[in-house]
Amino acid sequence: MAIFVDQNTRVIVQGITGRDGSFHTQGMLNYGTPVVGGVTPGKGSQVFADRVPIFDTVADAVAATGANTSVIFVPPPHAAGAILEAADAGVSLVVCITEGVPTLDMVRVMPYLRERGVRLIGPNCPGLLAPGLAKLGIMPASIVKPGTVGVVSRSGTLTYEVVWQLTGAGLGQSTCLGIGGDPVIGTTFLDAVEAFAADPGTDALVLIGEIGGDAEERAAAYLQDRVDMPVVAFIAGRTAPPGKRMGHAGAIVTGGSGTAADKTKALEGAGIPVAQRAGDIVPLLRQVQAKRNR
Amino acid sequence: MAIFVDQNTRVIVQGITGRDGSFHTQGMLNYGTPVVGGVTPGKGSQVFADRVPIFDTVADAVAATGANTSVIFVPPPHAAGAILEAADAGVSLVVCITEGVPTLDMVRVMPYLRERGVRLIGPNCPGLLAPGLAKLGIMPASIVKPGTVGVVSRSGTLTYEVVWQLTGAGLGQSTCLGIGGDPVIGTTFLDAVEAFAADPGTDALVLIGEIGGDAEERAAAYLQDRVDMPVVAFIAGRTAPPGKRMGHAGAIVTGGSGTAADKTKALEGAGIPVAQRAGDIVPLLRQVQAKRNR
Amino acid sequence: MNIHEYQGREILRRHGLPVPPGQVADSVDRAVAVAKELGVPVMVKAQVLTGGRGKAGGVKFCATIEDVRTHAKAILGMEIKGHTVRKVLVTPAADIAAEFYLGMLVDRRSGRVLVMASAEGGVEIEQVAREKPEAIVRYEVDPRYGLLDHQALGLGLRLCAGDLKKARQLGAALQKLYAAFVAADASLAEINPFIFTPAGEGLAIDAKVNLDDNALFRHADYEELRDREAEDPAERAAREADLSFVKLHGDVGCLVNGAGLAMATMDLVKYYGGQPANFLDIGGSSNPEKVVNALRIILADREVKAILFNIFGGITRCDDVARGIIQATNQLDIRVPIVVRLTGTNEDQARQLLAKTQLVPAATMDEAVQKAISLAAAAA
Amino acid sequence: MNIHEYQGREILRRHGLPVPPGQVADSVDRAVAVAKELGVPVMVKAQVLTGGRGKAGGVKFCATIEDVRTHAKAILGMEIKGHTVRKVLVTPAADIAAEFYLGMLVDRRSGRVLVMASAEGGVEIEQVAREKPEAIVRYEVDPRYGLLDHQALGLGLRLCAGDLKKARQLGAALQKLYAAFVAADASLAEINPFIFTPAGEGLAIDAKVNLDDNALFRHADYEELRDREAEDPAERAAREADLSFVKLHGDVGCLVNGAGLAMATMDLVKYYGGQPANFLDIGGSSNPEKVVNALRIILADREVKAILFNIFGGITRCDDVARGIIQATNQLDIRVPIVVRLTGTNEDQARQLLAKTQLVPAATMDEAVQKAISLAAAAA
Repeated sequence: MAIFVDQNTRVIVQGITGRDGSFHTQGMLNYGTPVVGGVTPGKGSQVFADRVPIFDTVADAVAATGANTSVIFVPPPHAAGAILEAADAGVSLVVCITEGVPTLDMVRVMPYLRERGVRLIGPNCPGLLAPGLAKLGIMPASIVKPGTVGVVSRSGTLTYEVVWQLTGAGLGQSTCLGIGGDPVIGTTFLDAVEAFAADPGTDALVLIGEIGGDAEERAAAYLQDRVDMPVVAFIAGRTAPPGKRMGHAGAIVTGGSGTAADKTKALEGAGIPVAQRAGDIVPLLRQVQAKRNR
Repeated sequence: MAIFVDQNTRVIVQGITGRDGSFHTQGMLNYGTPVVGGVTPGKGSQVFADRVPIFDTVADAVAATGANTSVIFVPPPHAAGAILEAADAGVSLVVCITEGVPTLDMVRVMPYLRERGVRLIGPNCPGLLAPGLAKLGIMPASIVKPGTVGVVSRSGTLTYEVVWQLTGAGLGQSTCLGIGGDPVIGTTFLDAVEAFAADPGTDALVLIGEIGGDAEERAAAYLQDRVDMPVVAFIAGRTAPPGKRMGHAGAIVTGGSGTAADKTKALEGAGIPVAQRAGDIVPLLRQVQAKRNR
Repeated sequence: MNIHEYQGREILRRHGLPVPPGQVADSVDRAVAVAKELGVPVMVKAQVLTGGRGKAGGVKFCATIEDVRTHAKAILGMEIKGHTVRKVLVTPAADIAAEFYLGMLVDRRSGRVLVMASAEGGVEIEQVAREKPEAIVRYEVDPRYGLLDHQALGLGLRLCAGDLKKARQLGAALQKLYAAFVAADASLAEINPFIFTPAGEGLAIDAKVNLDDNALFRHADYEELRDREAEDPAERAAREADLSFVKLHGDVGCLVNGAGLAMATMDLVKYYGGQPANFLDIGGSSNPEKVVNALRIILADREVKAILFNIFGGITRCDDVARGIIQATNQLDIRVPIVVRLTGTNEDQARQLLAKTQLVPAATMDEAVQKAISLAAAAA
Repeated sequence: MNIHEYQGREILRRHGLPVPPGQVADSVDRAVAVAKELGVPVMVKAQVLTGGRGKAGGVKFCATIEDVRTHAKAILGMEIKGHTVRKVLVTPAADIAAEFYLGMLVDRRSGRVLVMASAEGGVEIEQVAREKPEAIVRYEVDPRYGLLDHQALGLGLRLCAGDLKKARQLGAALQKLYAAFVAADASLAEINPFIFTPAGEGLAIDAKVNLDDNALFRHADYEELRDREAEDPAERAAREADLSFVKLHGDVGCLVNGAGLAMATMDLVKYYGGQPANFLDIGGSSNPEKVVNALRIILADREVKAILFNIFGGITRCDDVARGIIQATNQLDIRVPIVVRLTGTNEDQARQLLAKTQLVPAATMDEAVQKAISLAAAAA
């Protein structure tokens, strides 16, 4: 099984006719994801890839297709508006891939989602891939393999690196989730950890954090108190200088907080081993698993 | 018993040191209302009438006194802010007496109250008087008498007129409620009717409506479907010309809707007799009561 | 507060709506000058604070400057539903390819601003509502978020059957209209019609904006929008004296505390076969000054043959109120009988005070109204 | 994007905050002229995009024009934490009766704007947070309603122990700061200190405003606030080429796709005993033009002794990426060895392509990093 998606997932793509939107919709379809519609205002009544109907509005798409999930590839100036539109139309899961959404747009979006009970993943994230079930976003399908390890990460290609190593070592994944690197995001590390903890299909966790904020620390506290499964972590940015934004808008060490050292300490304090190198994650996970099986 | 107030009601007055605030706070105290505090910024630590402590903020007042109800006598430019402050401080009932609050201020206030589950009565209303229990607002205590008739009204002195006639005829009241004459108000006719219907201490209802809106029509529909007690009504403004605001911001007949004739028709259609004159209310109520007792 | 079309246009223009140029003129010469500046064809439109201008001949298409002279002359000074036309708006005549109605008001039921829009533009929305209600799209705006982009575009798409270019313009117009509505503290704002030219340009051709009287305190600049000349002199005097007043056409002047009671009093006058001369709420405390102002306004109406005070004292002491009324009547030249009904604390003392005057006391509303009607009839 | 104090002051002033007068000067003569216009005493304040100006001697009180000359001369050209002072702000010295810290930032945890304020003004808020955390009042603003009057006043009352007059000024300042924060799309806004003069006048003495890079597209006017001179030339070139770049001080240049992987790569360089020369994320698609720009920026750093490409291809085909890298390296004069690690679709073909070049292939991150470090060491 997986988190956030299941057999009933029905997906629409907002911005389906854009460069990224069309490319990755094809990728999602290739993976067998149930993409039932797309949205581009003014292109209603066109059809994508000979099988996916396009609508002018999300409301129209939801009404016609019964979609409950939206994946957003809309440029930054309109990304927040696209999220609001999806939430307003009644989908329950929104995955926003768009990078570069203004932070205050997200501040405005959050209560709107909360009022409607809508889960958002992202923005500025690779999305979610539940091997064998569905791909929502841009993660390469070639690197995953069905299994029982949950992966949650704030980054993109670093996630791929780790997932690729897991798959290479024969450790399949229940769900690979990239929550995004921005300061204000819909689904936090903690939310993801809670969902994995409740997922019967997940029996181990890999956390890929990075500098900035305290999401990893909060997840660590929760894991220590409430979760009983093997967990290993990795934190990117140990060598980042303070006050500089390291690519991700959220990856910035401010006023001495949010450092990799803080996060490592919190995680290790919660009994979660932290890999020094990405390459150590797999052996570390095997170690923890072996210890528990003794 | 009564609606909206009970033995646990603890009242603060916002604007307690103003001309109207101080006058009517004295009236509430005289009636035995549990006024436990007042609020006027900058006058914190003063005492009103030798026994009511004054605070700078509602939050302070609530923290110190455990108040759960606020009555507001604050000038129009700050009335909406006072309502927000009361709601933010955690009271569950706010009575706003202030007349002349901009309508769009109330539009902004309403969701804030709804999010917090706070009931507002008013603005632009005389408040509530539960004979023998509590007086929240400006209704004259001399005209009421404990009993079992519920009175709900959109106006002020017209309510007094009717209550005075009821009392003169020996018909005591469970609660007399003035919901206010503005277009956007916290507690509607329908809300009041629902509360009276659920109140074991109320066994008859007098509705005093006026032109404008469709509050009376909606209450009528509810009463017909769900309420089984004697009800009589009166509608003011049968002779009002269309398009003119008759004092109350809400009393205006627009585009042929909101007329007294419409309302009378709806009420009579729901089996509720409508008095032609205020003076007919008491005999009409007696008639309805007598019919049911046969 | 109702304002003229040309003033409403200015508010909309300030909020970015595509309002065509144009100027207001209070003389034929000025209208001609404006038309020359704009170039014909133009529309000449009566500026009056009432509807139905078109039917009354107050809106005319002018192909030539001669037309402008002819129509401006006919319209200026025209009476429309009791309002004299003192100004006309001269504005370019636009080629119309499609007309829409865009409107907003505060919806009492939801407590929100309600957007109403229709592709049946150019006719009164009430008529559309009666004859083709399905042609009106409605949307209640959440005040916490305003009219969001997708909501505005969605409304636009519904209005013009998916034509994206027009839909975007309509959506943007609705968002600007909402911004104007909120910023201006409007109670009603309508653009009827919002048109598209054959070239696809959207234009707000007409503007009707009513402002919330309760919010005028934070729009000091709006006082100058008030057209004092277009107001009834009595209503203006009442407003300036802070009294709620509406002029009617009967012979019984009414002076009541409280709007609901004032309406009920008018209704009762009618019930007993009389004709109320006005609605007047003197408000909470009946201090002598207010009473003087109120009496002066009512007495200025030569139709009034009797005056009726209906005061439910409530918390105010009736003897104080009686003293105020007596003091006020002493200051004025009272040419008609006055019936006074006072109820509340100390009403007996009040009656004793009145007994020493020309004022006619009454114990109940019904008695007071009946006495006032017969006194008015006797005086007629 | 960080902006100078004098620029932040302008943003705050536009939103109604009580910012004292003052002008920026890039020469001693100009500073003296401004001081003469304002009248002494004045403060002369270094304008640099870093903190700790005061400790570094970059902020001076000048009682006389002579003082202005002396201090401006000393401050202009001064180095503060690697930033050269090119401008000073000259502003009247205010009498201070009380100092406050007023600040706002986006709080990740709540997803809201967090107000932080303290009566311990004039010192760094981080220091207050460490030494006297109870002296900081915090408030998370609900974006749907903004900072409401009672919330602002309540914060003001807490900051100044119930002094209503000061509380109102502090509350109003917080509301205006919030409005400025939202309108400017700030990520941080601080007034430290906000002071009261002995006469009770509130003044925003200092201003620190950081802007959200992601929101610059809707603030075209902010581009002119950017101080190109104060930027590191390499960082500026990277920004203009749309690359995420941070200059460090090692000898291994890093060229990575994805921010997380780029950080992990830097960390790995350090782990194996090397020193990364930079953080650089070339983003999703590694088209030749971006690679050329990235290589040019890295090669401009004479400390760089080896370059490391770490590309996780994902959906992009690795042979395409390899071709891009080869094409890019052909366009430039490459003076250092380049290690390339490519993983993903068609990575074997990619390795075959690289084999025909001078580029050093590697199969894993670890291998690539180790190779780059030893090549850099060999070149040193």
